[in-house]
Amino acid sequence: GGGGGGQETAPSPPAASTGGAPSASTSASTTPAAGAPKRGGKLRVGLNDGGATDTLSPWNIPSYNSDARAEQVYERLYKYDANGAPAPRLAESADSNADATVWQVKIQSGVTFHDGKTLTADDVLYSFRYVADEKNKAESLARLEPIDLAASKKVSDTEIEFHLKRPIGDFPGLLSEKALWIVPDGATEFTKQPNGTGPFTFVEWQPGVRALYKRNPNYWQSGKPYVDEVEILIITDPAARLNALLGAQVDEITFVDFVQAKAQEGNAAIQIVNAAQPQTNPFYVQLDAPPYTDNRIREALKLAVDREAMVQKVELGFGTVGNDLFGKGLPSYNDALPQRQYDPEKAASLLKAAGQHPFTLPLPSSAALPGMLESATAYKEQAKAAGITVQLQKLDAGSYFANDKYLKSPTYQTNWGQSFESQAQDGLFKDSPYNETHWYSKTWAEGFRKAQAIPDADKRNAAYKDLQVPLYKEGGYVVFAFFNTLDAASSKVMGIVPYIASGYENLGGFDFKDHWFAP
Amino acid sequence: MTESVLRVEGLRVGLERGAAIVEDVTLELRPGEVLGLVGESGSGKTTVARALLGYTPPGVVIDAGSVQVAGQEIVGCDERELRRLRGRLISYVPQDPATALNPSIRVGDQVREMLDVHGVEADRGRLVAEILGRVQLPGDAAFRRRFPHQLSGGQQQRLAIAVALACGPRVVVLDEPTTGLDVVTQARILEEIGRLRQEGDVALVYVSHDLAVVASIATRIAVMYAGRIVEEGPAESVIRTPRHPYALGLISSVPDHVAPRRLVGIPGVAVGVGGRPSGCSFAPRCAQRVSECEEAVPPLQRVDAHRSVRCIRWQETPAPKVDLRGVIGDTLDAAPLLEVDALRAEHRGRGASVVAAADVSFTVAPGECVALVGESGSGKTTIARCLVGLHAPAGGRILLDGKPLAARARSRSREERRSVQIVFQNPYDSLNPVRSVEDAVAWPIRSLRDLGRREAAAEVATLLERVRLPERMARRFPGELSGGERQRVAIARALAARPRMLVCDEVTSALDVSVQAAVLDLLAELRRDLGLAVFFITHDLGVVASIADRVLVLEEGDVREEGTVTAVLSAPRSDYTRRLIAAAPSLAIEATGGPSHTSRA
Amino acid sequence: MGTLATTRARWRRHPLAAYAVRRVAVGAVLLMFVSMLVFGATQVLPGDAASAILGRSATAEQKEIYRKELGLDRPLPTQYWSWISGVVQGDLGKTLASRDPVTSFISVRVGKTLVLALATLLVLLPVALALGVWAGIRRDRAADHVISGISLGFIALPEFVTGTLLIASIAVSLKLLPPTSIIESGQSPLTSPRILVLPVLTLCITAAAYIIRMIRAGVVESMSSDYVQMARLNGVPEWRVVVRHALRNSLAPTVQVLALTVQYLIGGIVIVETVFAYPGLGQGLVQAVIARDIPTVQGVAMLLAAIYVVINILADFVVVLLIPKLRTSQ
Amino acid sequence: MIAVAQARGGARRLQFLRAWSARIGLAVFLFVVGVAFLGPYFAPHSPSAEPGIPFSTPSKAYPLGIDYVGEDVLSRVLFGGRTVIIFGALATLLAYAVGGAIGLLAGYSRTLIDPVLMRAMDVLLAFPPILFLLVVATTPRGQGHVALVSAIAVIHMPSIARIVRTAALETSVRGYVEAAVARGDRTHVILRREILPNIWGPVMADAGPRFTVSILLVAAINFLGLGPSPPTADWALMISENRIGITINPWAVVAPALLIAVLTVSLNVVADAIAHSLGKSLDVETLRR
Ligand SMILES: Nc1ncnc2c1ncn2[C@@H]1O[C@H](COP(=O)(O)OP(=O)(O)OP(=O)(O)O)[C@@H](O)[C@H]1O
Ligand SMILES: Nc1ncnc2c1ncn2[C@@H]1O[C@H](COP(=O)(O)OP(=O)(O)OP(=O)(O)O)[C@@H](O)[C@H]1O
Ligand SMILES: [Mg+2]
Ligand SMILES: [Mg+2]
Repeated sequence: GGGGGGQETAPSPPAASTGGAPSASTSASTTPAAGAPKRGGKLRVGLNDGGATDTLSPWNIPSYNSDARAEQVYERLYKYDANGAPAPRLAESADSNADATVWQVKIQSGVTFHDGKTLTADDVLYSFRYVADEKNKAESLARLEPIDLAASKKVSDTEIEFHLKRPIGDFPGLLSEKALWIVPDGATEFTKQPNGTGPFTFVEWQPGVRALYKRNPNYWQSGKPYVDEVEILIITDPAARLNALLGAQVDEITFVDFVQAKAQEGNAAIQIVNAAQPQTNPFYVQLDAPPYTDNRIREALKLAVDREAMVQKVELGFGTVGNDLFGKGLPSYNDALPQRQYDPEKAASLLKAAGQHPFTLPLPSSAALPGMLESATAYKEQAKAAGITVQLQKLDAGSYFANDKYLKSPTYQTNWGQSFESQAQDGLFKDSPYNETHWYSKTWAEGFRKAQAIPDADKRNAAYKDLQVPLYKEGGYVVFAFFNTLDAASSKVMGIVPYIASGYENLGGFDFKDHWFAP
Repeated sequence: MTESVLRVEGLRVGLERGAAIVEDVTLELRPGEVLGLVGESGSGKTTVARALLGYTPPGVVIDAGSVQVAGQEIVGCDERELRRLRGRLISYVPQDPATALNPSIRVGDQVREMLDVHGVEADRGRLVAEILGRVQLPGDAAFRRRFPHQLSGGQQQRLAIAVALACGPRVVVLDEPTTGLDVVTQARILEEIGRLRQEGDVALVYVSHDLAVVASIATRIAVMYAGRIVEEGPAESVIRTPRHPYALGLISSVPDHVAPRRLVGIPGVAVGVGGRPSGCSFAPRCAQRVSECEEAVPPLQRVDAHRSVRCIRWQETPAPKVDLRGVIGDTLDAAPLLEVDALRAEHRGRGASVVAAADVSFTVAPGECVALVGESGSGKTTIARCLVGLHAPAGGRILLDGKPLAARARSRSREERRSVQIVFQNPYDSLNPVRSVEDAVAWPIRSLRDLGRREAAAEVATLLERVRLPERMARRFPGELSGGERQRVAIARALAARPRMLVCDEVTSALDVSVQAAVLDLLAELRRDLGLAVFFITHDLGVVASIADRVLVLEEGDVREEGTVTAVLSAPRSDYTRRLIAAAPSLAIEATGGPSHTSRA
Repeated sequence: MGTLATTRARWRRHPLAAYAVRRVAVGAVLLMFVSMLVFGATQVLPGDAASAILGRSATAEQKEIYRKELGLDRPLPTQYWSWISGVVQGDLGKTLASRDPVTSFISVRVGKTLVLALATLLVLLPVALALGVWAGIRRDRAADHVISGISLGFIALPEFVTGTLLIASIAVSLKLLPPTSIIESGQSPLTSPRILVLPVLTLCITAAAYIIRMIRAGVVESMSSDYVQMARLNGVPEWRVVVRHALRNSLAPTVQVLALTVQYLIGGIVIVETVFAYPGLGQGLVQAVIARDIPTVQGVAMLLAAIYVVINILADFVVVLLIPKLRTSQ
Repeated sequence: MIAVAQARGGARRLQFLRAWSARIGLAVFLFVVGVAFLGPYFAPHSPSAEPGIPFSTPSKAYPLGIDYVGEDVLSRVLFGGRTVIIFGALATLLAYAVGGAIGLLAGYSRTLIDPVLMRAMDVLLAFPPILFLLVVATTPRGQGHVALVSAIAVIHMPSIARIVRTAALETSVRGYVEAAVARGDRTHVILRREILPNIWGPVMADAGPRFTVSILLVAAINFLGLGPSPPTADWALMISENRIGITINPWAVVAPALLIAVLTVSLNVVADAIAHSLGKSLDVETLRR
């Protein structure tokens, strides 16, 4: 195994325009420690989204509730652990050859599907081929592109040999990919009676309303799950969601606003699940658009933001300062670089040196995501001291990431929530879909490809960290702060581990199998 | 002599705080008598009529006097007591049965409700049929199951009378029961009321502004002016020898087809509630006023055994003067100004179309007044609208000076549009409420005659003088004018175009008789002074007699009869004309020498 | 031909039936145009449905396949025709993602919305009618001023403010009632009626204000009519004047008010269901709009518009039945 | 002379002020409008500056406390009335302009245009208002200000068109209009001189309730999260934005809600009085939306 999110589709700008709420990640905080887990009870979870676009099929998970539902029934070979490292799930281990082009994956034995069938290597290969088949419209199709599935083969009932088209060091990371579920060989019908190896079995579902799951008595992790039933209830309105928890109508909810969390701090009846995911709403400038071609100006913009104030006032302390790099807290993050501080004088002198003092920064922003407009507004005030006038352009929230300005405007406020390497693939290559800053360095790209191929996690991460140095020095992003993802639960619920990996995983990666009720 | 069944003394009805609406009303009535209560609009007739039942509208109270019906005091009774008395002892027939009959209660139940409410124990089904029979309505089940809107106007009024009679009241108050009806229907209702009088066990109070109607049925007449009774006495003698100048004025204003005469209006307008002078209310309009009149309200004094008058100079009141209209020109030889030839007009509705004029031909000579009479719905208005280009004829021609006119006003030349002007029936919608009098009258001058603002303003002053409106009226808005004043403004507006012919569509039918007299007088004067031809539409033969040279009688879109007024009125040839004439009420004051005078000391 | 002629003749013999048929026909044509509008409005989409569903990572080929499958590659009139012919047969199409029938999306929700609407009407109508009539009868007296004044104030309060205030006070602070109206599996609004109380109250507060004002206007009008005056002049007792004369004739306007109330509820329910997380049609519609699920939005919009039109037709018809003049002249 | 005439006209227009309730209503209405338009000059803080701790309760520096992003509620309240009034008024005015034109055309033309236009209005009338806004919100630019204002205008349009049409029909058979037609006045002259001034009253009689509905619709669509993003402070938006903190600092919701309520109630009182003085009471059709 290794660390860092492989080729994850993290819901940054795309998710922003469809999902509408911040995505999550983790780091431990307030889970109450308790004795041995108890069995029994019905766990009711209030989910923040869901509706007409949801489906029972696990191959597309456009919403948080789709993921929460799929996680109960299906499992992957690997899944990120609470700290963002891929951890084996249905797999036992994965080992590669020297150049990371062939991977041997061993799977757990004795795992059964809900219909009683035993999990074998055939099921794994079938599942991967199913995703790779275009006509099945699985959303993770593109992620399987590096795997040569025709050449990959079953070695034994519990062993598969994956052949890759190019070296990939973090193959477990790739296997942790969201919708790479393992389904029984030959399964084609996914919308009637979901059949996986997961901890809960499907009972009923009403799109946009609720879904009910029963404990899988044959689950392979002994003793789990603890609760008898899980019911997922859709409560889109944030106020209603918290009210439902306060009124004990549900036991857990996703997404609590910072202010709601602040207000409930003294409330012993509930716990806030505070996950320090690397979510951020940075500003960007395009490196090839004058005057931003001048790094002194970029540096000045980075120095003109009061990062601490952003964390305290915009995020109410539910976050951490940024250092103009992505993926803070994850294994590949370079935290050895000096932390940039608020230094308006230095910013001003840099601008003067560049002949651009006073400076005017047009900055499109929007209330598309929480905290966005607030931070842009705060920046406007903070930057004044450096002689920077921020011309805030408030754009329509609904189309903020879909309008023609995004990716065209030389400056913009954006959103990311991924590890360094994941963000790099989505945004730092010539052919990346969201190369917002126009970072087009060939040598850097080659260096990245090389690092990607290192099978050893520590070595690979060391290489990634090196790659962050030029970005820190010259990059087009002002990543001033990261904000946490807050969920909440009744204090009676035990076993929720705040989850740092990015994606749709709230409430401890939706692993309800680990949750239990204190007596 | 029988006991009086209705006795009213010193009745005063006023606004809750302040002005009196009616004051010092004293009346007495015996069974079999019919009291006609007359007066112009706003004089307080309805207020008195309802006060007789102890009823006042919200904000209005009976604050003095007494009303006794069959010995039972009404004033001061509580609501429960009043409810018991109303309908049983004294009942009320409203002016407009179309709105006063509950639209969702069947005919039979309208009557039956009275029996229920007043606990009349009887075979109610039979009794209902009987009561309907008394007013000549069919009492069969099918008819009883009808709803009010399925009855004609006359039937509705009969039904209202039946309801009033249901519980055998001693007094029935009828508030303008025939005002909205055409003459023929009116004649039938009056006949009905006459029969009730004959039966003799009920006393009737008949409220009306139409003296001719009242004269035909009342045994006594009370004339009201500005909230007070100004003269009261036996019908005959009040009409023949009015003692109050206002009563005299009223009588002189009534047009009469039997004896066509020149009408004399009462100058000035009535004062409203609250604006009454301290002395005699009529003084400002009175020809025989002396300074004393303005000092105190004159008392109602007995002038003989049966009559009282509220005038200190009643002896001075002259006898009604009857100026017979001079001989009316039979034929005017001039070339016709307007010629209507085989006019056909239709109203196209959904599917079916109504023929409003079938084949109408007539001519109007310059300076001539041609009247068009006919009952409601006979097509009079439609013809008028065709003349001025508001309605496109379905056939025939209209010629002005021998040249055919286009169907639509818009397609006519400006000269043609200018030549023929129209004045409408309803004074309340013929003026734009947001335009001042000056503006309304000046506009045609500017738009049809291309005069400038200033010239137009100067001419407005002359025109207002012409229609005898004071100059200060120019800046008033229609809402601040009385009906008669509005109609004059409408005439001034028509005159502003310098027309050669005026089309008048029932211009006086919404006005009080005294005001009507003044307007007709004005029209006569305009004809004389300006040589204006007038096409005058009316359903009132009396009006025809007093203004027109020639008359056309219209029935269902066809001209039944045409001729000079004298010829048609004295020797009608068609049945229809005869029926109309028979039904038209008349004061029947002898044409020669006036009515006989009793005393004139 | 023969049958047509005889049917026509029969209509003529039953004028009310003819009226009903005519009114329904007009309604059907109206709905046809409504459907075009709904279809047209929802066609102008940002991007297109395929990429909306498949997400950004989908390949061009995937999108093409999906577009074909959804029939989005066909010309608009063809798409409209296949949609509307489905609608006429009760097939509202399939939701974009799950490809479930829109009808089933509607059917799991519509019952709950109906329960909410009926419960609201059940509470609302008697109270609002009584208050409206009372204010109308006691026109310009203290009772009228109090009722009219308070109802005017409530008209200006949006449902979500009322709802939020009620939740904050009654549910969260006093803990008397559940703060949201979520329904667990195995439950229904009828088995746990407590969850209905606050939504019903919220809807009632706003709607009552409207109804009271309209009923009052109707009663004031008939109380000042000539026939009411006449009834009083005929010695009819006051209660009978009110009931038999005034109210009898304000029944018809009342029916129209009822129709308007139902129409109001359609809008109010969308908000209230969202505030209380009540899993009804309104909440579903909002979800569908947010997800840009066109077939669902189209389906629900058509259903609601149809209800709107049907209620109008029914109300018109009842009005015709209640007003003798209209009834007999049809 | 002209001045006198105008004074008379003015007096006629101000007749409604005879009722004391109308006087109070007008005073309150003017006060709220004053707050909305002059408020920004009195605001102690910038509506978007110096974030404090969100949902702090009232204090000396922040008399109404702090809102959900940490801005001063009082300042936002003082700034937030303009947009409510302007958008509400714009939507309402647009509705009157377009609906009025359609109604006038239909009512006065007496040709096939009439039924065609009125049936088109019926189609729009078949949409419950919220539904219409939701459908509009699914379209590309459906969540901007322009879309919202026009959608609300379209919602009002059919009933305004109906009222105007009825009034125009009623007026066009009046004697003074007929007289003008017989005089051969041009259509635009007739509309301007004779018809428009007379239907103005009955048509504007329900402007108050309409304005209320416009504001409430803006608030509702914002609440559903489908409205335009906040330009600056806005009362309707403040209510929905701060809803989550209602138990912490209720003023952030109550103050704007109260102002909207006071604004609309006073406007309705005035509108009622005007309608009353025009002899028209608010009827079912008026309150329809
Ligand atoms: N409720 C009221 N408040 C104020 N003034 C009133 C009220 N009722 C009647 N009046 C006034 O009292 C006067 C008499 O009214 P009333 O209806 O009795 O007259 P009328 O002689 O019957 O007139 P008409 O011939 O027009 O029916 C009128 O000037 C009228 O304006
Ligand atoms: N706009 C219209 N549409 C359809 N039918 C009409 C219309 N106007 C009048 N009619 C019908 O045409 C006929 C003639 O009407 P018109 O108004 O010319 O009669 P009129 O003699 O002026 O009656 P009145 O004395 O009541 O004024 C009547 O039967 C009437 O019902
Ligand atoms: Mg009267
Ligand atoms: Mg006529």
